[in-house]
Order: sequence, then structure tokens, then C-alpha cells
Amino acid sequence: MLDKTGIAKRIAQELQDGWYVNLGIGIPTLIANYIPQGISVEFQSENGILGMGPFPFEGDEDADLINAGKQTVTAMPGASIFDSATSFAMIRGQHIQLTVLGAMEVADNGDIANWKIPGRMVKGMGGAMDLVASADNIIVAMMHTNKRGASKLLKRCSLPLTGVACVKKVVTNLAVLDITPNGFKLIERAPGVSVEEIQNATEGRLIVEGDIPEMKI
Amino acid sequence: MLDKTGIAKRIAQELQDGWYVNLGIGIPTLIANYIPQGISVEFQSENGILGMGPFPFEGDEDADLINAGKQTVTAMPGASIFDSATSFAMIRGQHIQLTVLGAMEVADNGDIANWKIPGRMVKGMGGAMDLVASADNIIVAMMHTNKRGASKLLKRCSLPLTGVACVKKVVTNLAVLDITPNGFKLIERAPGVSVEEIQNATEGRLIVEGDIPEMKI
Amino acid sequence: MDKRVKNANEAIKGIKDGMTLMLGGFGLCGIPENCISALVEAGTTNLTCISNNAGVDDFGLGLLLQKRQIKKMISSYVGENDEFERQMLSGELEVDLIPQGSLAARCQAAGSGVPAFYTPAGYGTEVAEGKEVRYFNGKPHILEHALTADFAIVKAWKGDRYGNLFFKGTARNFNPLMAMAGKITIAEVEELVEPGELDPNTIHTPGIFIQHIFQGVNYEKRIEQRTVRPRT
Amino acid sequence: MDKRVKNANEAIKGIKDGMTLMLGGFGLCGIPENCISALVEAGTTNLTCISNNAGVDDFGLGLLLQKRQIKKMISSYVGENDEFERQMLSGELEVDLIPQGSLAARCQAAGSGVPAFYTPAGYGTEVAEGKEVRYFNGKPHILEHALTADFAIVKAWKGDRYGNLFFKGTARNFNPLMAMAGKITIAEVEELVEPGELDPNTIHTPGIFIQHIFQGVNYEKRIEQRTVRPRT
Repeated sequence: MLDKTGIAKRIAQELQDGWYVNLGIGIPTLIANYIPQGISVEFQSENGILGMGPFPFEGDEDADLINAGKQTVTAMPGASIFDSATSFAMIRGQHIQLTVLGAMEVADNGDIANWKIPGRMVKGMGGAMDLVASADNIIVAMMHTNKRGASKLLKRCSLPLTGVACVKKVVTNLAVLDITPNGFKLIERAPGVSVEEIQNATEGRLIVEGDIPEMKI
Repeated sequence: MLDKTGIAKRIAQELQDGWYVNLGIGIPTLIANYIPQGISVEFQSENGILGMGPFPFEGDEDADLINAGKQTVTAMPGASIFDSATSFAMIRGQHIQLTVLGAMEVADNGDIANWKIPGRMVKGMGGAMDLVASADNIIVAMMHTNKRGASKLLKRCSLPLTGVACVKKVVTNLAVLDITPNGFKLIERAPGVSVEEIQNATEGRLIVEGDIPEMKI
Repeated sequence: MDKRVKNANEAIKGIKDGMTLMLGGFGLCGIPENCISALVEAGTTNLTCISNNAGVDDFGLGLLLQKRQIKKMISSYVGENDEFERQMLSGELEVDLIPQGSLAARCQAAGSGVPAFYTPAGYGTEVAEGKEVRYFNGKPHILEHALTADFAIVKAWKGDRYGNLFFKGTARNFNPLMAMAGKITIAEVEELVEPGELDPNTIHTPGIFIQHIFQGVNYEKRIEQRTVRPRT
Repeated sequence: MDKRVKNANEAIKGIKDGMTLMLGGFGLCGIPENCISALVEAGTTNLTCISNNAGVDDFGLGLLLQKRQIKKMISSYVGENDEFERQMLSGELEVDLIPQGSLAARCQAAGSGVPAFYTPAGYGTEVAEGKEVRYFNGKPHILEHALTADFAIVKAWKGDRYGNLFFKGTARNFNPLMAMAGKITIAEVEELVEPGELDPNTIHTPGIFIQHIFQGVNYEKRIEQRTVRPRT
């Protein structure tokens, strides 16, 4: 079973040289720490920066340089800064090769819900609706089940949607799954996790074909 | 009767302090030379400059600093430069208080034609269609008649339109006329020009009410 | 073309109860601190505020929420403000949540004289309810309209009396877009410079979009998430 | 993220007969001189060229017109080119004339993932023929669609290997918009600088929009109308 760091490390393996990548708040943010050797990617943050670097050294933090999670960051050589319309032009115009975001629920047709629990919690969609409606390559990073142990990989989302039929891949603490026309297709198991455990934790349609390899982290 | 300079001088009297102004190619360009004392206006050129100054001194001309007529210009202190989309955002978004442009024909309902003579001449509309469709305050600067002596102030334009019912005022070598629901309303005569001469040179509906004063240039 | 006013109090004089305001900023980054303080002081009420976020409980727009000066918020993300969530869930506060990219584009459209445009964002969600759906290249899009305001209030790093603005870092965010969209736009700047000091090539917001400008005071520029790494 | 290619010949290698190109510039100001020369040399033909103007008879896109490499032009103003007018009036050249602001906005829309938008420009004229008309706030608007191209070719003053661009003066014009709109975008620059030399706050075109970049040679930067005043 993976922890949050493990999920981030596994998703980092999906990065390809030359990609522009938008990382959501939470687990996705961690991915920046595990870029594979020898490849070069650039991180875009939708509040208006491309070429985001690591957190600043103590004392160097600048209130005027933050990421979409409102955390102080740095700009790498070659970075650029722009307004929110240009930022979403990049996103909507499909200039970004990979989007990773968290979710409350993902359905086996690729629907995603991550912005609202009616009557209980409303944080807002932020840039997530633009991201999922536009990106061709969307990976969701999340725990396989919620705090009450219920599956977050569903036949149908119960919460208000963020986007329809858009998620391409899900990486959880238990597994890597692709979204296919016939549902979640199990690609890899987390270390020490059995196919049965994954089946038990998945409410949506799950396709298990042949031997399912264990992830290499 | 006015010459082109006279037309420019008369239109310059319409300028008000604090206005942003777009001047078309030809006679309108001359207006910048006759800004009334004590008022401050800024000139926008649709190729992407606000705060355009006079022509550069000999030897100072810069291929990278031109106006929409492709003439070398200068930038005043406080000028700004921007791309064509931002430039037309200013125009379409009605941030400009006065637009002056030339025309081949103007109709008595405010229609204007100035971009094409079918089968004979096609220069293109450039930014004129955006300007006339957006601006609230459009003045046409032109000769009252064409080279063959025919009126350019018509009941109906014969040439392909640039915009419909948009012109507010026409200043010609003979007269100043407002466009009203009932046609051209004669406001002023050029020095030495009689009402009758203006009537003879105007094909569209012409309203002459009371004494028509002579322009003061 | 001298658009200078003395201070925030003078700048906001035209803002009346019940008006719609746009306020720049992302989180607490690039918010018009001086004008928000002046609005709290003025007690202007029944405001509709268009701003990507709603500040935190005790800073930014949170200050106006505390005093119940805001009737309605139009935002994309409001997760940092407990008082906001409380007022919203209790129904005291009207809230219109819209996708962040659509918010940016709707401001830009208003400033650009584009009354409406199609975007894929929000298709198939609550956001699309009641909106026209149209397919382009086989993909569904929804029609979004331009968003304007009686006043837009933005904050820049530097500006001049013509209204030209230069933003620093990610404090730019929504500010240039809202500057275009306001019927009247107020700019507060950390430093008012002489015309010509800003390079015309690097001005982010041309002065044509600005009606009032002043140099603000006592900027707090609070950091919401101070994340650092140790010096090694 | 090293997007450098050696020169214009290498940059345009992917451009095939029959493709649609966007070319930045206004008149002869800010045009990609090196790539135009390389296209003349390569003899690529049947091109559809989207560019605000068509150059003059013996410079800019006029060079491609002379060699009959262009099948169709999409422009807003073509008044400076006699050969253009001749080919157009004789029917040898297809021409689509569109309002300048719509041209700019259609490029920007394509680059921004906005498939269509409404504009008042052209309502009631030939330009509106066959287009949807819709009223907003009582005013008629027409629906315009995003305009894209197989390749966009732009020219900047400075750039770095990431593709970040900085334009000088009014040579900016359509370049940043077309840079966004091309499926593949080539940037030629007068000076290629090291990453970090351009201030991130003043980059006009972020590198994400650029696929190939090179430092051009022998810029002529011809002036179309040399207007000066005498020194007194």
C-alpha cells in the first residue's frame, strides 16, 4: 500500500521530457519532488506562472510569488509570469500535456467530482473545471477509499460533477487504473496489495486481465 | 471652402480634455497637429500603441515604431505598447472616446462605405469595421464630392458597407453635418460656402433649419 | 491625463450601496488592501463582489464579510474562509461559483467588447444549468457571457498618473482583466512613478483602462501559506 | 526544454505544400523575414497564409506572392501591394478579408481554446454573410470562429531556448496572438539570450506556445513610410 508520497512517486514516472504539467493542490503538488533523472518538465500554476521552482529558502519568501495553493514558491531561470486569462488560455487551449489533480470521487466512465458536498462543504471549483474540460491527459491522484472506508472509484459519482468523461488514469494508494470504455482497467497493484483487495475497494466496473504486475517505485 | 488641413482643424475643435482618440489614415492623421490649447488627449493607433507622438526627427526613425498607416512615429512619455488583440479590446470595449476616419460614401442614416469598390479596388477594411461597429462617437472626415463631382453624402451607399447607422458627424470641405433620424443636419458652412452650394452637393436628405453659421477655424 | 486621487477614501467615493465591484487578487496575493480598508470604514453595504477568492477570515474580503457588507459573492474558490462558508451554508450570503478560467475570460470579454463566448469548462456540471450548449469539433461547449462591474478595484506594483500599471510576480493574476472590465476602474499602487519611467514595452495595463490611481500606504501583503526550505 | 533549431531552413522543414500558415507582422513591421526567405527558397506552394497584410511587391509576403506560392490569403488590409491586387482581381488568388480586430481575436481564441465568440464588427456588411447574428444588450453581433494554422511563424526581438519571447515596439502586433494559435509555432528572434536574462514579469509570449526558435540573420527591417520631421 502506498502513502501520499508513494502515489506522487508513481505518477512522476508518467512524466515525459518536454512536457508542461499542471499539478493540483495536495498529493499532486508532491510530484514536483520526484521528476525522473534526465528529463526536463515545466510546471504551470494557474494563478499565473510557468517554470515554477521549489519553495524559497527561509527568509527569501515573497508575498508576490505564490502557487495556486497560495504557497510561497520560486521561479526557475526561463520562467514566465502572466495574468489569469493567459494562464487559462494555456489550459483551455491544450498547451499543457499533463494535468494531475485530486478528487473526492471518480466514476468508471471518467467523470470526476471534487468541488462540493451539497449542504456541507463548498470550497469552489477553482480552476478544476477548466482543467478537466480541456486537458487530454488527466491523472487523478487520490486515496482509493474515503475516511469511512467507502470506495471513491464508483459506477457513478454521487457528488456534483467537476467534469464528465475526462479522467484518463487514476493512481491510488492501492493501484494504477486506466479509464476505458468498459470501466476501470487495473494496470498495476501497489506493493503488497492483492487484486482481491483492489476489487473489494472498487465499487465501479473493474477490469482485471491476466497477471497484474506490482508497481516499481 | 476648406482644404484637407482645414477639415482637420475643424474636427480638432471637437476634441475634449482627457479623451482617447483613434485617427484613421489620411485627413484624420492631420488632426494630431491641431489639438486645442489647454487640453490633453491621447492618440491610439490600432497596430498597438497608445500615446503616439509626432514623427521622429530625421535619423531617429525606428522600423519597430510605426502607426496604422505604416508611418514612423514616436512614443510620448506615458505611452504604452500592446498586441493587436489588446488594441482592439480598447476599440471594441468602447474605451476610446472619439474615432475619426475617412470614407468613400456616407448615407443619411449613418451608414459608411470605405473599403472596397467591387471589381476595381479592394484594399481591405483593416480595423475600420471594428472601429465603426464599436465606437459611440464617429466623425467622418472627407471631401463632400468625389473626383467626378458626385456627392459622397447619399440617401443610400452604393458601395459595400463598412458599418451600418454608425456615423454621428461628417466634416467635409463644405460643411459640418450631424446625422439625425431625419438625415444630414447642416450645422456649419465652410468659409465662403453658401447653403445652396451644400444643398447641391448633397444627395442624401439634408435638413437646414434657421441660420447656418460659418465655421470658425 | 492626470488620474491621480489622494488616497483610497477619495478613490472609492463613487461606490454606493448595492453596487457591483470587481476586486483583483488571488488569495491574498495582489489584493487592493487600501481600498478594502476604505470600504470597511465607509460601511458601504449590499455589495456584490466579483473576486476569485473571498480572502481569509480576518484579511482581504474577509473584512467586508465580517461586517456583512457583502450581499453576494461571485468567485471560483472560497476554501480559505470559514466565515464565508458559514454565511453561504446558512443562506445569509448569495454565492455564484464559476470556473476560474471562465471568470478570467468573462472579465476580459467585458473589457474587450465581446458579449459572449463558448468554453468547454463546466459542461455537464451544475455550472452549465440553463446555459446554451453547442458542439464545436464534436466537443460540447457552453455559452458564457461577459461580466462587468460598476467599479473594478485593482492593485499594482507601480503605476503612473496616466494609469499605466506594472504588476510584480503572481500578484498580477486577475488584476489586468478586471481593470479592463470595470465601468470605472480604481488602481492602487505601491509606487507612483513619473510618466516615462515605465518602459512602454513592459506596461501590463495601459492607462486607458484606468480612471483613478493613487499610491497606497502600509501594505501588509500577508502570506497565506509560508512554505520554505531550510538553507543547507 | 531546448527548442533551438539552427536556422530558418531547419525551422520550416515541416511545412508542406497546401498547408495553412500564420505569419506575424503589421505591414513590414515585425515580419518573420528569415522564414519568408526560407519558404521562397524551399518553393513550398499552394499555401494559405493568414497575415494582417500581404507585404509590399518586393518584400515580406509579396515575395511569396511573386512566386505564386500562395493559393489563398486571409488578411485585413492589402492596400500596399499591387501584385496582390492584380492576382486577386484576376481571380488567381483567393482572398478572405476580415476585420482586423476579428482577425486578432480569432487567433487569440484559437490559442485559448475558445471555439467561437460574438463581435459587433462587420454586422450588416459582406463580412456577416452566412454568419449567425445575435443581439446582446439590444445590439447586433455576429458569431466568429477561432482561426488556427498548421504553422504559425512569428518574429520577436529577444527570445530564449525555452521559447520565451520579448517584442520591441509595435513589432509586437499580431505576433503574440499567432504564436498561441499555431499547431506548431516557429519563432525567429534578433537575439537569442540565456534563460533567465528575460525578466519573467516582462515576457510577452511564454515559451509554452513555441515549438522551434532560432536567432535570425541579416534583418533588413524595411520601413514602409519613412516620415520624419526636420531637426530645428
